[in-house]
Amino acid sequence: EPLETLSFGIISTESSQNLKTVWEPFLTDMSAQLGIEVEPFFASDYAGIVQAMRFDKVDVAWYGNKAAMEAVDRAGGEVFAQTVDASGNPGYWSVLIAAADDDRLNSVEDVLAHAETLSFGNGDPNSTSGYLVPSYYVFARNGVDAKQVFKRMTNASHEANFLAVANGQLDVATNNTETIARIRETFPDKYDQVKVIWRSPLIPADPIVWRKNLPESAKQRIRAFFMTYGTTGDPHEQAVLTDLQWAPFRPSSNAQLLPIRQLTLFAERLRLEADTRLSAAAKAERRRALDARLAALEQRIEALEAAPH
Amino acid sequence: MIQSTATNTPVARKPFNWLAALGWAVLFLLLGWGWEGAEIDPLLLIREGGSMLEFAADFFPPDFSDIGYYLEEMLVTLHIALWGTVLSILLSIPFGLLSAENLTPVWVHQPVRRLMDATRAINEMVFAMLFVVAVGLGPFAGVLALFVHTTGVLAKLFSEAVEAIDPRPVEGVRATGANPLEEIVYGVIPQVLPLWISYSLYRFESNVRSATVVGMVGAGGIGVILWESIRGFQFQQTCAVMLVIIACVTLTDLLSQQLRKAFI
Amino acid sequence: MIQSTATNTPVARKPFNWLAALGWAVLFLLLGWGWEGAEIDPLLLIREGGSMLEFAADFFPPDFSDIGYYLEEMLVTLHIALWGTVLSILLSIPFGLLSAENLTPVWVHQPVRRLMDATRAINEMVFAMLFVVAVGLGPFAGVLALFVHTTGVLAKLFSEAVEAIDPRPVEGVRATGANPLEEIVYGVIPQVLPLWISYSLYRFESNVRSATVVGMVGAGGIGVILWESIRGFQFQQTCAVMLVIIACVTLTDLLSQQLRKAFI
Amino acid sequence: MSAIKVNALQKSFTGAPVLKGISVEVEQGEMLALIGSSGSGKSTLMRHLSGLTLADRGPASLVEVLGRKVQQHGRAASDIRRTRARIGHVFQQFNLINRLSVQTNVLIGALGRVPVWRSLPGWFTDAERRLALEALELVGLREHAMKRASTLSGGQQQRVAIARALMQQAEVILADEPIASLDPESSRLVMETLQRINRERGITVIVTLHQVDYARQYCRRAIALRDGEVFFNGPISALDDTTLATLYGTAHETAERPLIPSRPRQASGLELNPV
Amino acid sequence: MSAIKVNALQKSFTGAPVLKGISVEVEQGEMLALIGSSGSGKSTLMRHLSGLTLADRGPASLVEVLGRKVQQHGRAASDIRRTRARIGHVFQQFNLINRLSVQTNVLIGALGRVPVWRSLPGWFTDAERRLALEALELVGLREHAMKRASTLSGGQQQRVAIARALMQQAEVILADEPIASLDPESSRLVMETLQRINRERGITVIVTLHQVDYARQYCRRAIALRDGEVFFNGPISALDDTTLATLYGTAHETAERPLIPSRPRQASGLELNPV
Ligand SMILES: Nc1ncnc2c1ncn2[C@@H]1O[C@H](COP(=O)(O)OP(=O)(O)OP(=O)(O)O)[C@@H](O)[C@H]1O
Ligand SMILES: Nc1ncnc2c1ncn2[C@@H]1O[C@H](COP(=O)(O)OP(=O)(O)OP(=O)(O)O)[C@@H](O)[C@H]1O
Ligand SMILES: [Mg+2]
Ligand SMILES: [Mg+2]
Repeated sequence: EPLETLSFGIISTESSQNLKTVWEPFLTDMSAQLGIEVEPFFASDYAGIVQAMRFDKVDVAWYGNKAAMEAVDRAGGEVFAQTVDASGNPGYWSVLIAAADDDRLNSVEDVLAHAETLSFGNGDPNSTSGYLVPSYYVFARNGVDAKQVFKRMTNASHEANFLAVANGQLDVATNNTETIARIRETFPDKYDQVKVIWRSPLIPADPIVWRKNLPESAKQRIRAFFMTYGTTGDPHEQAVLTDLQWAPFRPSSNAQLLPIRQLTLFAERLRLEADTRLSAAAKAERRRALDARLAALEQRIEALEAAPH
Repeated sequence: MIQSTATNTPVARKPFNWLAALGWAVLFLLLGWGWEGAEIDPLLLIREGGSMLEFAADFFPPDFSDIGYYLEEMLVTLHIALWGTVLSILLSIPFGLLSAENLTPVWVHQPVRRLMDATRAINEMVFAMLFVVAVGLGPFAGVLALFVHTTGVLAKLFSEAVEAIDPRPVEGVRATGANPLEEIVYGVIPQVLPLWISYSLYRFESNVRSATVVGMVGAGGIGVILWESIRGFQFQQTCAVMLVIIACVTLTDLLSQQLRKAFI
Repeated sequence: MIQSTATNTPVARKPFNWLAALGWAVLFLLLGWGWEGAEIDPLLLIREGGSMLEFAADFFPPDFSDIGYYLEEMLVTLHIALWGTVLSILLSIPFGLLSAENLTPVWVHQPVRRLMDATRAINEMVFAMLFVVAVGLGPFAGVLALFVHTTGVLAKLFSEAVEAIDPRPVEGVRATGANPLEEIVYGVIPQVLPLWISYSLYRFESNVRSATVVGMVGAGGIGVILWESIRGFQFQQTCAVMLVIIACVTLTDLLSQQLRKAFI
Repeated sequence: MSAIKVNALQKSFTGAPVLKGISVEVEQGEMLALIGSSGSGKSTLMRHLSGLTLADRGPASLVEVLGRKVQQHGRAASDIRRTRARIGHVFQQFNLINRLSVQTNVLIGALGRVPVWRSLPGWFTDAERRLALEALELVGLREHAMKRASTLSGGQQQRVAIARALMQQAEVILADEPIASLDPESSRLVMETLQRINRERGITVIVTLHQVDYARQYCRRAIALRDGEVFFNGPISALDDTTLATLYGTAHETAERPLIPSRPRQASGLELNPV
Repeated sequence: MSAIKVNALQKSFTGAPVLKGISVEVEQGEMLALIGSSGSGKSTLMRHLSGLTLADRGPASLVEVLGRKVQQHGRAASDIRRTRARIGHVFQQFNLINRLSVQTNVLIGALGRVPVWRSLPGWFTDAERRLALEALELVGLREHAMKRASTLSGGQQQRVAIARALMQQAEVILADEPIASLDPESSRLVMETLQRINRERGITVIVTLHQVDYARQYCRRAIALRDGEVFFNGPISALDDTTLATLYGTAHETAERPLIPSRPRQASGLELNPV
């Protein structure tokens, strides 16, 4: 049956805020072009939106990568588009920061060398850029356990971590380029007290997800809207996107999530190794299962990369 | 006008209360242990007070440019908080009375208290999701989630006010052959009403502030704006939003004082 | 035994209270308005009850495999909540007494009440950040943030209990020439102690549950685990954590009942 | 038929016996004085009669009022409420609801016969309100009807408590020191009201009194408690001065310490010294 | 020197005048009876003497006790606490702290002279505790010292209130119906105790009484209030039956409705009917 209203879920992701005022013109245009009412829900967390999607209470949602993965796995979601940064970046980066005047620390190697004297601010365990990415690239790849090598490790939000480094309460902390850009605008003086000492590989920009069981006709119209919005040269549409700090959208698919899946599996494998309660046999068993899934992922990624875009 | 000349009158003192002493000892042990566990170091506060001030200065002057939007969202919050609180008051009255030890037998008040404990202990986010699944995202799910949690809190507070009443007026009513409901309406409620009013308005006020649940389910409201503005380091806006909330809390507090005065 | 034979005795009734009627009218108008604003639709709950059950089923059976870890984190939480609550009780006693209308003149209790309003209204996250700047990330910042917010709440509840006391015992103490402090210790405190105990333990309990502040500043604890397990969709673990919290809340509630009984 | 029958009533509070096996009977239509020194157990006995306090468990323990069980073996009867509606209880400490108006406090006396759907929202009929005002008039408080109970003087509160019992139109009235806080004229009027409803309506009245003169004037029989036991039970005329001296004087020697120590004052260490 | 001086004292509650310009003086060492019908303003006058209630603003309004101002023009004196410590007030409703023990309630009488650092944590000396027990012994409650005040009988609570005033070692005692709930023997002992401290120590005592016999027996002078005004002020011997009849009887006609309506009962609509 045709949709009467379209529920659009918008959450605060790591890389942006969900300011209602900024979103409103975009939603108005969407409603006008789709010809159905668009009902937006601004939520501070993804857990509720994912559950709502599972029970068909949300039709389309804008997620962060981690949340999109959950939506795809648990709530019958599917990635169909991706935001593009206004500057053209296809995503953002996870970083390590240290105090600007700390001459000891200029690279990951410096950090690991002085680790036992440093206090490290890790991110929220659910954060892609604050936790997942650095866990893999900085620690797992170098064969160290962040919990053990540092004098002290805490988990906190990006904001708290940034402030703590700027004020000298932490020596090193994780963060991401989006948060830092926001701080640069609002607190240039705080920004100057911090330097970036490491940058991760690219983290894909936020995906847009719909529920797979939407009527095909609706899907087509929604896709058409997203793919054309801001590309027709209409100055109003461009202005709206600029306010959202975006360039026109790009098509995407669940494949966008593969690197994130890979990182998640690595993290799981790390946890498994650290688990002292499991017997050696059970551990080996699970390790094999994880490795198999990792290998399968690897293959898919390679296949995708080999294929022409 | 009486004065002792002999010292042989034995002096009565309360016998040493071992249970109380044990309780205090445990409390102090826990506090000592927690001093380590919570890494308490009051000196830090003094030494680093300067940076606190510096940070606090970022909040001024407040940025009222979006005040219309804030007030609009305040209204949404009021709608949600009002319904959440009113529904929970309606339910807390029977549950509160049922869990008062001096009104009901142990096989009634114990299970009811445990039920209320559970509604308080279960995370509001879980309730929020539960209701989202049924009624979809939006303010109604927020109302329901606030309602369940607030019922747990109010029923507890209501019942403990009932347990502290003077039993004599209730006996006065009972002696006329009144039934238990009449005992409550005429003997109990007049005594607890001022406190019940103050609890209800306190919970209304904290429901206005509660951003977590309401934000979770996409119901919007002032609490969510506050949350977002802090995340975005828009501290001058944060300050403006907080001032709006402070005004609302103050109004509620003044209302509470006036209402209670009519009953004390 | 007295019975009226004449009907000419005029019947006294309370004069119609316009102010109260107005108050009720405003409340009902707001509720009606909020019905729209909050998009309330009780039928949805019944119609869609099935999905609620389906979702709730995900929580069972609880997964206790990490119970040791939960208990460990519970201990951290206890340390933080205990210190946060104890500090705030120490401050709430003077502030609560100072903001009681029946103990202090208007130029004392009004400013103090407003100060307490502000500490309640300002988001805990702001306090958490403020303290992070001074004392760094970690449990101590959590303790301080909980402490400030809890003080605002407890001072309000404490003072409203004081305002509801029976004034006669206090006059009894005053008439002996006691100074105001002695009036409070001998006339006021014995009357409000049961309620104060119940408020303090209620706030302790809600500080145990509060994940936001504590999670913000990286202090960990059971509330944060709960939050994380919900966000990780590990609902069977969520259920186990909630059972641990329910046990803790129940213990606190039982303790509260016992302590108050000793004073009622 | 006896209006009140008490058998083998025992009560202790935290181990200390207060009533030590009381058995008494009161005939319908009697006006009985209950006397005894302070702390002898009068109020406690009264509270057992309306079942507000339950006796210790005892095989023979029984309280019956108007032929209905109030409590037996220390357990309340199941229809105790209907019996209570027929017993008017004037409490020694008045037990008014301070925050309600005087009139509402009196109307509470009617709760036993007002249907719940009217009593809970406070919908009393004009007839009931008129009755309440007339009860208040009878105790001289008609004009205070709309005041809060807590603002009344001690004697006024006591009279509100009496008006509440009158409002109840009970068949048995238990009045616990109803004239303690009243001036002589008010006392006389209250006692005369009790006497009139006793004589004209045949209502059974038990009244606790400290002023033996009033007992002599208004009652024919007296029961005296001493130290939790029935010390005297008979016509008031048999209460001579020696009996009274033993009742009040000796009671203090056994139940409580003497108000004036029997030892010489100097030796006891008690002395009235300049301040 | 006069121990108590009251001038032009006026007090109204929510518009209704309760005290209408009272001026009285009491000599040091007097034992004065304050009488009057229920609701005539006795307790209110007593409360003004210890400054617990403030009079209406009035240019001449003044209360002085022991030569110190308690209140003037309806404003409390700044050193009122020191004066209060020298005035013992026995309240009509006892005003005990129910949840504290009897002994602590009595010890509260000493607060006026115990330094704060000892009183706040409850560190009373053995001498003070002994004094409290002796005050309790004097009122016959020594053995109840460790009970909670709320578990005592009415008369026992009243005696605790008296013990608290004794503990205070005050120079003026205001006793508001101190024997209302007491049996004759206890009453006699309390009145004798008051008389003895009055005679032997020269303590000024004002006692509110409803039983005029006791006033005649223990006091030399009486002040009678009627309807908020001083109706009689003179030697107790001048209080003849006619005066008393006017005091109590007529007061009801003016201040309150008659307890028995002056109209014939039938016509008034009040009738005692079968229940
Ligand atoms: N706080 C108050 N508010 C309003 N009216 C009051 C208040 N206190 C006393 N009154 C009124 O003042 C009058 C005098 O009261 P008061 O207590 O002085 O009487 P009293 O002479 O002590 O009577 P009793 O012998 O019954 O104790 C009464 O009519 C009472 O209702
Ligand atoms: N709830 C209670 N807990 C403990 N002791 C109690 C309780 N109620 C009464 N008592 C004790 O029982 C005894 C009798 O009390 P009761 O009130 O019956 O005396 P009474 O004869 O009415 O005295 P009064 O003339 O002073 O009113 C007293 O010693 C009192 O302390
Ligand atoms: Mg008694
Ligand atoms: Mg009086």
